[in-house]
Amino acid sequence: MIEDRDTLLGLWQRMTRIRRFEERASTDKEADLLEGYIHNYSGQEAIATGIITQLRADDWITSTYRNHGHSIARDVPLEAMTGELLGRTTGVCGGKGGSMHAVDQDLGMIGGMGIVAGGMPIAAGAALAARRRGQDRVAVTFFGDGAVHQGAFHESMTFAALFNCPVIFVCENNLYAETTAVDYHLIAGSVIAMAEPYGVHATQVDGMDVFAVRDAAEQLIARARYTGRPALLEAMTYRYGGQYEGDTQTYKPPQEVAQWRARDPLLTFRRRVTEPGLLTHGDLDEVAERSRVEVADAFAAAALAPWPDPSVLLTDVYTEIS
Amino acid sequence: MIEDRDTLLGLWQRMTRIRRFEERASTDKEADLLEGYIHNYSGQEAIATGIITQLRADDWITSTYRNHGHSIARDVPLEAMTGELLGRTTGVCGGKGGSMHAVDQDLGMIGGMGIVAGGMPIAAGAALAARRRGQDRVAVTFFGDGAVHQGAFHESMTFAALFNCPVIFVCENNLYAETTAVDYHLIAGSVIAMAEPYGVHATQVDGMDVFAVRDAAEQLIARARYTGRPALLEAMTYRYGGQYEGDTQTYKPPQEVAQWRARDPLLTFRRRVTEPGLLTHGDLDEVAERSRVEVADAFAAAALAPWPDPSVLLTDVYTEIS
Amino acid sequence: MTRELTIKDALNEALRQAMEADDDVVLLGEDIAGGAGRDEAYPEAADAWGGPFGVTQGLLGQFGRDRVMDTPIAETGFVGASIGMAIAGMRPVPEIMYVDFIGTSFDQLLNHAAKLRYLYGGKVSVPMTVRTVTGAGFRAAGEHSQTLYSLYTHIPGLKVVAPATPYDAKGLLLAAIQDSDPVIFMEHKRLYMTTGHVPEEPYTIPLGTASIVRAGDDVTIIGVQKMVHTALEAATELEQQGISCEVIDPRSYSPLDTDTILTSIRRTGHLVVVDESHPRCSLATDISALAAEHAFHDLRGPVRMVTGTHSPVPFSPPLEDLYVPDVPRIVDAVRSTLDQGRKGAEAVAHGR
Amino acid sequence: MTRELTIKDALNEALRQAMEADDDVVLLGEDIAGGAGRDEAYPEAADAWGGPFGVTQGLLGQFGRDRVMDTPIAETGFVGASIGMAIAGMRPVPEIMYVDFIGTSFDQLLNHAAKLRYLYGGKVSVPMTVRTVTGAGFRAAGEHSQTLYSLYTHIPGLKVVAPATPYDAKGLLLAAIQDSDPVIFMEHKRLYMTTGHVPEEPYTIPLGTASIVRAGDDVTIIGVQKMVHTALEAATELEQQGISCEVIDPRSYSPLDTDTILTSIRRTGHLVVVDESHPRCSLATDISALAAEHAFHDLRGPVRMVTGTHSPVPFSPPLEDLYVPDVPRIVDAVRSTLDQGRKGAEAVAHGR
Ligand SMILES: Cc1ncc(C[n+]2csc(CCOP(=O)(O)OP(=O)(O)O)c2C)c(N)n1
Ligand SMILES: Cc1ncc(C[n+]2csc(CCOP(=O)(O)OP(=O)(O)O)c2C)c(N)n1
Ligand SMILES: [Mg+2]
Ligand SMILES: [Mg+2]
Repeated sequence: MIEDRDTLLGLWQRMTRIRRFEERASTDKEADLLEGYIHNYSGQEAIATGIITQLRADDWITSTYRNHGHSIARDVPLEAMTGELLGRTTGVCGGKGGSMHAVDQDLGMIGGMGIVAGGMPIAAGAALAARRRGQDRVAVTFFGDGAVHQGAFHESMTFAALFNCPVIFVCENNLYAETTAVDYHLIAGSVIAMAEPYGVHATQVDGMDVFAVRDAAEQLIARARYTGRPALLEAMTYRYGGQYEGDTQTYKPPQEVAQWRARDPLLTFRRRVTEPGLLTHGDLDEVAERSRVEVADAFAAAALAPWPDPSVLLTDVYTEIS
Repeated sequence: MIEDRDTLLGLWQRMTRIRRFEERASTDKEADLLEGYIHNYSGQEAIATGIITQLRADDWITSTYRNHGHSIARDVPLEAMTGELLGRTTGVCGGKGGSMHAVDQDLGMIGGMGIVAGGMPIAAGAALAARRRGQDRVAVTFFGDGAVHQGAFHESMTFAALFNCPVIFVCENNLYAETTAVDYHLIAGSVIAMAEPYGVHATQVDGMDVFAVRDAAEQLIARARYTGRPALLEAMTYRYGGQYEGDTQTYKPPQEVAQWRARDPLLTFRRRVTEPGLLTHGDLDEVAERSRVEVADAFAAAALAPWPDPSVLLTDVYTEIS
Repeated sequence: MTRELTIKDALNEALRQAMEADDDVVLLGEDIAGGAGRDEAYPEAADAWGGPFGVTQGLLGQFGRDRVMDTPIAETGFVGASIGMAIAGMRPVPEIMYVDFIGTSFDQLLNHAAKLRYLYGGKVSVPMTVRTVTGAGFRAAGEHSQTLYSLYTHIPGLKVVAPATPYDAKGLLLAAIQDSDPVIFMEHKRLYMTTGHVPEEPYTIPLGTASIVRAGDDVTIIGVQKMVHTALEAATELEQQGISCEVIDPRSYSPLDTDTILTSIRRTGHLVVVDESHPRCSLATDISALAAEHAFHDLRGPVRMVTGTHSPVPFSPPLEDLYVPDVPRIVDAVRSTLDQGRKGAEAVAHGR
Repeated sequence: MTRELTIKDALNEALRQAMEADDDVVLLGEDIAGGAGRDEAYPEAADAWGGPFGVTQGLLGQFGRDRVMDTPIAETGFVGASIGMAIAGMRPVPEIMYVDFIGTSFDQLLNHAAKLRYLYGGKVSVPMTVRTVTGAGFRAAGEHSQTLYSLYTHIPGLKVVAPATPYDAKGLLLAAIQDSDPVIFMEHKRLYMTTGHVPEEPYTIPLGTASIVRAGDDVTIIGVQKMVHTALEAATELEQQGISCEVIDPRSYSPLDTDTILTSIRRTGHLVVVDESHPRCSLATDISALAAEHAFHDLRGPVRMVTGTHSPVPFSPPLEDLYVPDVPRIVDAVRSTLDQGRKGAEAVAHGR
């Protein structure tokens, strides 16, 4: 984990932005300031940050309804995120997608799929296309532990393995698929065990430790980029919030939350960089505070941003009106 | 393989009926006496026969478009089969299904699914229902090597494993999915390898040897019946014909056909029962000849059977017209 | 004294009564109870959710996990398994959490549930009821707001039902579960909290019977599910303008009660169909075409369709509000068919 | 001198020319070349099939397995991958072997191909062409004979095209592949051997333009794909009875050339739609409803729909022949709208 100061601050900045963003989205949702579903990414920051900061600008990503963390790690401007959550023209999708689809296709983010496992084959295809066109771009597809049961997981792994697609399947195993515990639904015991029949190289990693994630991602991405082969990464993590804001979460043992919070990715990062003196608490607090302000500013800006013009209801259905 | 004489003759009768039936269907198709698709089961007789003769009358089966062997092994009357191939009222489906759907629901055969892997989850559900209703019925779902790539395979294995469905997944690995060779498409190397993540007990068997199939089936069926757990059987076999009648089969190395024909299930059976003197060639020839006559009679009868009345076009869409 | 329930509670009561009456009725779906895997360690987990809208809440406590089955996210698996369960003598009620997700189990319904009886010569029935959630107006964006009624209605062998009131919700759900054929039962997410009278005892409403929710003389308005309510509002406004609207809720889209619909159109001479789904090959076109073929000589003005747009459902609130048909659009449509009816008549009178 | 090709060969030529012109055009599907896994050991294996109807035959030899990709039987996998390839700059042409199998990849088309552009604010296009095979009359029974045009046409974001002649087949397929949006390209299995003039050089036919395949004055008949030919036969027969039919092939169902259709209806005053799909929420109802809304005052008789029945397609030849609309049914429909038109006019004249 020997990283230079800028890199470390960059990681911290993204993680704190995500956390602050999600906290603010959560309180705004509770205060009825946001409409629609909000899927909180808190607790999983190390995964988006660790992986996405290892990608090149021209690599592909598919995300899910739980995409805020991925977008922020990809440096989608916070105002484009808040604009989207509020359905304004300033939103990253011009307000058409909302929170569940708040990703930036201009940054290679193909979608925040509202359909579980929907992005997997698409990512495999994007990865394959790059290769066929002589580019060494890779694709990363993010999904949850619950998504491995979809036929699409199986078909995508098969496709990627057979056609040598440089795609990295990243499972954020946060112990729940909605309210359903992973120990109930994951018969295989782990997601990496499910990669075996496809001959897909698979690794498990501590998803609460951005350095561990980053190292694993570096290896898998390089491997995919140079061999053109798919890989799977299972990052063990925890969803601090509910399935979405408003979920009462009565199915979570309270001690479980506390246990995982003790391994909080932000806390862990702080410890890992301050103990050896790579950064000071002051350095970190300053960035964290900046993130808080940026988030607050972005929410404030969105609230003042214009609503989309009625005419756009019918634009973007097709590229060409033929 | 110590079997009594009647059992042995019963196996032989079914295998010869299937072979004669398929040969006749093939020539009739070539002579343009049959309309629609005909999927030949020749070469795979030992599988249908070995497994289905181990089932109870109240057990469930799902089959595919390649169902003639399964139906004949289940003792669907030959006239009901030929009637169906010719679309007559005497057909097992009254002519509505044709060759691809020629199975008898009254014998627990839920369907001859025209959709690859379509029967798998249905069989799992039927098996589960029996259990939930306090019955010890099991279900068998037949499918090909190509079907394991469908999402439905994965979702059915997961469902069956999680909910303890006494269903036996029977893969007839005949080396081809249409024209696509198994060594190209089956990344896992074998179908049994694909069962592992689901914790489903899996066995491979020589699908050209009815005794081996029967033994394996006996064990797996008993296991499913008494434990309520799913299992998978991969029976290695060979499709003598094309994907369907009319397929020119240029993709098959000729020596491959010869190699497999040397292990023909009927030849193998003959050797295995005559060498130790369990049955004589005379015994076998007599039954084989009877099968030939039965098949010829059944085709002749079907050709004279009445066409369905136009009114039935609109019956059976719904159970109740509400 | 009338007993008022929400649609959500009416559906819950229907499920409970169906399960009490028949041990073979079982529910399957993602998080339809909730908390699976936590029952032992943490009892409050059980029944945590009852599905995202709470429709199935409390049923686990009464019927246990064998009859309220929380499934993995594998719709082909559990919808397909439901077909097998139905054939094997049960009456499964699988839930597709949002109708938007139908693509992940579509083959099982299109080719198996719908066709098993017909293809195999009528020897089997598939008594299953697929519950699913429809509708826009929830700020749930393009993949959680569709209605897609017409995709199922096109398919012979399926029945399609969509209640708009608590009374209908209970009666139709009980009828669907008792029905011997596969029924797609569509619940509009924006109607769950709609209240109305619901008798406590079980009752059924025959599938295929429309409901005349408001009698009138000048125009027939067909409301599709939530649009029944919007149509009723429009009818109230139009009454003030001296226009008398008959509002019909088909309730069941397949089979469709063509008699009730045609009788009304023949009497009023004008038809407006309000359907929040996309316009092409929709229920709106289906009912319009019915009139154009079978009530042609009685129509005195163009048939008007008020529908969602030919676009995905947008998230942005003002855009979504434009997507969903509203009272002004219905009022305009009614006025325009009446106006053009007159114009048409004048044109005829003037020999054009 | 005219050059005659079958539709099958016209399509093959279109694919070849599209692939020659643009390296980014690639084909994916089950056995679309054939013999995968046997190329080395047994060279004749390559190109064994070219799909079950031979449409893609010979392309492997010219373009290799990287561009003619035989896939596992995993439609969600390769249709979904095609979406990704399209976004990443290619023009994939996946094949769903029979349209009956759409259920196994429906989610990828409904929620991703169709919606990615809209939901994400118009920043991306999905230039892919999904080829698939439709149609009854092949004795292929209920799971290999469907048409299902309307399921795709209902979905905003998809384009839907279905040629009925070799000329259209080539021109529309080239246009579809060049189009920036996802196109569902439907090929009728009973039309593959239909011959007609096809120019050798590449050409395109704009999507969304209907073709008036026969001009006439008394009635407009809209034929849906194979039904264009049946409609033409009926028109010939009706001519002998002194009835002049205009026959229109929409060719593209989404977008639909409403202008050409409405202009014809306004002129003839009578509409018959012939669609071999099931009747409910179909293209037949779509086009009927269009007329009932936008050509109402010009209609002089009821709109008649001649469709397949509300049943799966049966195998038994005489039953299947009853399922598929035929000339007598079209002739009856035309005569009945013309007769009833007169009756209606008389009724008006008699003040009824
Ligand atoms: C095909 C499909 N089925 C069901 C849903 C409803 N749904 C949305 S999120 C979710 C749980 C997903 O769990 P997991 O994959 O673990 O991801 P997480 O939310 O934990 O990140 C479900 C069932 C859906 N969106 N798509
Ligand atoms: C979902 C689906 N995709 C494609 C097909 C077309 N198809 C029919 S049989 C077949 C090959 C199946 O091969 P396999 O599973 O090995 O069975 P076999 O025919 O060898 O018995 C294919 C691709 C289909 N029927 N269903
Ligand atoms: Mg999860
Ligand atoms: Mg095979």
